[in-house]
Amino acid sequence: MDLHTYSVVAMAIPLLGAAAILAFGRWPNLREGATLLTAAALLAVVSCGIAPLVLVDGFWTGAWEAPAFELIHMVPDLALSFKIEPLGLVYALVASSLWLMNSVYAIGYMRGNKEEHQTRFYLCFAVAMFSVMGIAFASNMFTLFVFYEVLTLSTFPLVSHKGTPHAVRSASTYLGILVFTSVCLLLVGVIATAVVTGGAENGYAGLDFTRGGVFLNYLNEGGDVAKGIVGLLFILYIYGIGKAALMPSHRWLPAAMVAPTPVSAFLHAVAVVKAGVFSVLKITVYIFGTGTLAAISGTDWLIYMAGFTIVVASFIAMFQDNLKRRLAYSTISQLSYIIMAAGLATLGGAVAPIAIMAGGMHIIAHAFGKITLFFAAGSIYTAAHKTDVSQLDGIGRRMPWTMAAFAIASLSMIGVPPTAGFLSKWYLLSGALTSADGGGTLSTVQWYAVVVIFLSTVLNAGYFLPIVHRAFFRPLSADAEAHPHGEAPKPIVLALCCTAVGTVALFFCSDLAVALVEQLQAGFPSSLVNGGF
Amino acid sequence: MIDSIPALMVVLPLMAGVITVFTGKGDKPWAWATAITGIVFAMSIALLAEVTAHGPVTYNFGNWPSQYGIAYTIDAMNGFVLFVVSLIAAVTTYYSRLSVKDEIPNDRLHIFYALWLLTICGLLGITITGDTFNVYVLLEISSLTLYALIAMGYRRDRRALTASLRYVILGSVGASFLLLGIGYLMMITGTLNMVDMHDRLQVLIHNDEYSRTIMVAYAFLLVGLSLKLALFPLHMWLPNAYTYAPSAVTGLVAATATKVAVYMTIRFLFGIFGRDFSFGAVESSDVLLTCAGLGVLYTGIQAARQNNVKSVLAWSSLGQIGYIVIGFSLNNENGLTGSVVHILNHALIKGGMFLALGCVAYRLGGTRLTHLKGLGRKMPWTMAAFTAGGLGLIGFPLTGGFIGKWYIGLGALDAGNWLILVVIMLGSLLAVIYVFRVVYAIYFGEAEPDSVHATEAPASMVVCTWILIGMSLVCGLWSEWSVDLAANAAKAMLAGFGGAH
Amino acid sequence: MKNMEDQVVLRVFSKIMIPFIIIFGFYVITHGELGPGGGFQGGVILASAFILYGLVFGKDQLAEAAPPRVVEGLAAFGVLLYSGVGAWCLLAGGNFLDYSYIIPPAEGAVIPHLDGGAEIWGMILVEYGVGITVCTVMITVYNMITEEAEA
Amino acid sequence: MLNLLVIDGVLLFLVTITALAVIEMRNLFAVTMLTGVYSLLMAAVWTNMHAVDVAFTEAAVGAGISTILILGTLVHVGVKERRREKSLNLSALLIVTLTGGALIYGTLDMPAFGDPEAPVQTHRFQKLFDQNVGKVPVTDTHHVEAVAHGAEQHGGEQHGAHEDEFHGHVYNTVTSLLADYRSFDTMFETAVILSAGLSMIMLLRRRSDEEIEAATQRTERVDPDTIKTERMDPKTTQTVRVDSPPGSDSSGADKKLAAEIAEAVDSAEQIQHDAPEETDKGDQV
Repeated sequence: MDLHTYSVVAMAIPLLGAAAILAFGRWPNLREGATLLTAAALLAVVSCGIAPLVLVDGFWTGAWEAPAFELIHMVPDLALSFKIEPLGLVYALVASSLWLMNSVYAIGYMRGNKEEHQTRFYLCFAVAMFSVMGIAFASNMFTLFVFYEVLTLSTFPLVSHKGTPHAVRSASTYLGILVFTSVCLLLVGVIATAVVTGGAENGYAGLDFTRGGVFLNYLNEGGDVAKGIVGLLFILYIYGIGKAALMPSHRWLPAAMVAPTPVSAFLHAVAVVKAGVFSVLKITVYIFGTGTLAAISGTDWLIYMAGFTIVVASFIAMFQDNLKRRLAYSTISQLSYIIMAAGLATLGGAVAPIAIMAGGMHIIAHAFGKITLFFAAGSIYTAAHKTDVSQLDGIGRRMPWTMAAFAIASLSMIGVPPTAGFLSKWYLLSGALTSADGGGTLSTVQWYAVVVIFLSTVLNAGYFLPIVHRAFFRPLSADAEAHPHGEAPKPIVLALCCTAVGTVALFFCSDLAVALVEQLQAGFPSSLVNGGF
Repeated sequence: MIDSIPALMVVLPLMAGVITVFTGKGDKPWAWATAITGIVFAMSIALLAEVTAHGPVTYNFGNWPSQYGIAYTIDAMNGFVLFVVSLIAAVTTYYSRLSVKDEIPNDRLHIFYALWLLTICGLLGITITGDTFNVYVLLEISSLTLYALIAMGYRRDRRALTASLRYVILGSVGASFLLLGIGYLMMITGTLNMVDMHDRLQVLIHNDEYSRTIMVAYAFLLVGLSLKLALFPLHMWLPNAYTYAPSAVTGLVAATATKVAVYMTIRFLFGIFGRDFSFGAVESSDVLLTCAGLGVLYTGIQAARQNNVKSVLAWSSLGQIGYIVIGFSLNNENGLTGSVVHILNHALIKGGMFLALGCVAYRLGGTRLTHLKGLGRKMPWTMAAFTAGGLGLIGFPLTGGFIGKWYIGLGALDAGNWLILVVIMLGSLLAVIYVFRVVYAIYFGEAEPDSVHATEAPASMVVCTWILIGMSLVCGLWSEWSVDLAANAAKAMLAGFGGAH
Repeated sequence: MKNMEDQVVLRVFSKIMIPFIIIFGFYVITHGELGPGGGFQGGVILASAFILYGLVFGKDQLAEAAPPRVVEGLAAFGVLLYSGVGAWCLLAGGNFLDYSYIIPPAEGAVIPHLDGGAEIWGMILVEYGVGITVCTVMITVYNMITEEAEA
Repeated sequence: MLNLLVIDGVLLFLVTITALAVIEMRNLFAVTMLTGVYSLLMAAVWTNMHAVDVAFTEAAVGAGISTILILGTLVHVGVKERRREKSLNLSALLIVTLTGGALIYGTLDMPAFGDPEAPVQTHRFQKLFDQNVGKVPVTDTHHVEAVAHGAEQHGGEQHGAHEDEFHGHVYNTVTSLLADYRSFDTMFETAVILSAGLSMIMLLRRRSDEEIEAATQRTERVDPDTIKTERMDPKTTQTVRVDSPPGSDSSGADKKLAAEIAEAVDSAEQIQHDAPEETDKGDQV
């Protein structure tokens, strides 16, 4: 099968799954079977079908140059079309493998907690996965925008699942911030991009993701854009992608904590926030092009803002007693690593490929770590009905598997070897320590990044290790003694163990991940900086 | 007979409307009206095809040369609007059988359908004609009949009388302003024919003759048309008129009446005065953009505050009119294309949504937010149509509503007006709020005790609703054809009088 | 209004006047193309005769002289007559309302009846259409207004 | 000429006085009579301007039939106009003055009354008055090129030279304009009259017995909520008054036959109830 046609197959699978879930709504076992089967099929297609095709040597001169799969062409610049490239595949791989885990976990969690509206729940999951595949394989900005919005809408019922006034209010905050940023900033940016880069009608790339960046190609072809406009558009994009949770548009993430834990895991690890940072990377690379951004040299603010978010969110996390809220702020902080990577990439030169690799790696590493942490939090809630850090004294003895996985994931978050988190931090650090012009000098902003990375490592340790300490080294509280409980249901434990193992395994067998990000690096055009301005 | 289509487009509904008075009781008036609107729709397609293929078509009544008698001139612009109007007319007429029987006293159904066909005749006539005074006469027909149709009210709701009366007063003011404007123009150009008037006006403007008279005529026409198309702040007549009218009437009016007024405005600004005058000599662009921009925001907020869903949609119509006005006020090709294509898409979306509400009213006897609670399970098809339409109102990508906004947005940036682009987006955001409020009630609300036993609306009503909504989705996905038609129309209008030169 | 029927002078005078008003109405309609007037004015004058009758002799008498259903039917018929003339011209091969075709043209003529004779016929017919509609609508409006008062 | 001007001046003065009196009077019967007087004066003005047909219409319709119809309405409405709370609405006055001012401003550039050089006289209409317009040969009519071509060569002239010249002649130019050149418009004017009549029938006719029966059956499905008086936001919809005191149309009463009939009557009263206020607002626009 043709490479780009695979993208449609990858999207069709969750959609068919959704139909099956709807059809089997009355028979829970069949329904859950459909979910698992769909997730497994999706993973199989993405990892066995698509990945090998992307990893071939001549990808950038062969498959990438082939025309995208155009599903629907509406008008010039507006088309639903799909194209598979390494960055998208990173995201698709992470999402599809974690969806399988998450489905296993969700079955245990939803049955364990006897939640209502389960058909709607699984249905929305499948639809959200459909949009995730759309985001991953979108070949132009419009397609990405469409599926970005579909993801927002399809996750709303998941966030407001409990249906209580509080849940609905929080879900409205979630929806409100995401829709506001995407419509008022992102869409404006998209329209403006189509206008200032000439548009498809005039033979330019328009909104199509282009190797080297739409703007760079437009400038190279003799186009003319004011530097200020490019800078403004970059701001519109970065803040328009509210899912990246860069401060101050991060408020939706803590608000979404009312959702059931599988949903939180989905938001934080599998799909939603990853869609945000993935989009940031993608527009940096394929819309603006790191060369363009380096040339306008007005993007240092992004690194400063990302660093600020990392540190401040970590501080806030430290003082959260609610476990899920602590994890939420941790996510905000960790996401900004990826945004910082994108920011470093805008410095151009030799930094850019390494920084983008770091960003890609951190998407993977954070996903596996964070999903484990949320699984553990949900496991504790299901087995012990505890939500606060202060209640966790000695719980490690009753739930050894859960808390062991939690500990491993925490180490990954901090960046301690042998976990995946170490790898991504290593790349990031080396990106920050690479000189952009090859002369060996580092700019101020790079030193700032280095300091932030070290400081945040300390802070990460500061808010994760006490939990592990509590769980294993403190005696059970009197209250807990009175309410005996054991491990969580088996599907939950199975899922969280798998992801914890995955976190470690990624460190030792990182071939696939490294190969992917190296393929991405190979895709950078040789001439990065072009004086088009 | 093919050559006579321009005349038959208008004459057929007129004669058929008059004959309806004699058709008697029961379903006969409805069947008759449905047949006629179906034929008219078929003719509009033939006409549009002819105009697209071979350029503008003229028809001279009484065989007098167009400068002396009355001529119809159909070009890419009004061919397109004719298509929209007759499409909506055909679908709503077919839809109306049960709904009208339910809401209108059954001893006067024949009168109702006579007025209904006369309304359609008026709307088509305004669109097709190439004669300025003919515009006024047909405007009278469509308005007068609409006043009566609206005043019948949903099950003779007495608030409809007040609403209709306000419409009568403001509509008459608008019409008389139009008449004054046309009169002044006639006085100095000596002609009523649009093409001729355009030619003469260009000469007069160029020579700076009668400039004060032209200016006053322009002002009166613009204000009159703004009243008719319900541009903020001259919109007061619209919300209640739409809310309390019978369901089918709301569907017809909301989708066509203001659209036709928009067409007239475009025709007068671009076709008769010419863009050099309308947006050069008098800088109406700023005024229109300000009114429309404020209108988009204000009406969005109002829509979010209404408890009757019909009212929500009525206020939202005002906002959508705002987008259309923004589009052509930008005075460039993208903006105008966006306006024209949004005429079609909004007509489809809003028509479909009002028809969906008609289904609700038929089953539940009301369209307040409380009626719609939990209807997602009881009336899945109707509510799915409503939701799809709602996404269109928001301008969600892949729906028809997005295409228009996209082009208007491109137009705004072509004109270098970032502010108006932000206003459009804020308007969409308000649309998210008011649509979401309703959709949330539909799918997540608990059904009221009264509506527990509600079932899906009759098939004929649901099918009609879905024809419109489905077409809006098709126009969102495979939009090239509609955008091409709109772009042709826009090019013709920008070139002065619809390509007659 | 009731006591108006008791006014003998009024009744007698109206009875004399009404035929004259009606004749004058027809005169105005018919002679529109010669002097001032036409369907609108003539129709109104005709209607005023009926309304005067209604005012003086009461609503029931009027309903007997001019049954409301017939009046309403005639109102529609007037417009139908007008547009029918147009449609007739269309069917005869000309454009809508091209009176030259109102009398079918001779074989082979490019433009028939250039002497204007057919034109006059067309005008008279449409003027009668206008007159009928205006007259009957006025009566209907009067009927509707008084109907409510007695309900 | 001077005599005409004097007569015009006197008539204008009288017309103004009558109009002001119509506005100021509170007795609607007197107002009706005054509108009749107004129409009569206007008919005189038209006559003075040689627009005999218009004068005729004004006399027949304005002074004649509409006076009777307004009187008929007065039977329902009563002859007393309610006192307004605010005697002078400044914004309305401002808008009306501006509108009037604009209209007068527009006339400053207009050709003088009866100016033989005015475009109306010179452009196309001379041929119309002479009734010397050739018809378009049928075969040419359907494509705009033919007509546009004609427009460039000043209309019908090339047709005038055509051997198929049209010789129709009607003595009254106004009638030939209305019933021939622009008879298509006149057809619609007639249709306007008809729609007015049909509207009256639809809105005001009493319901037949079977209809009342059907309506009673139907009301059983009516949700009380729809009939509840809905108060609109006062800021945005200032002119909406609550149509009836709360509770007067409760759901229970609505189901009764009598209420159904009363509703029809009420609807007529409703117009009368709201009319003066609504007209006020209309003036403001």
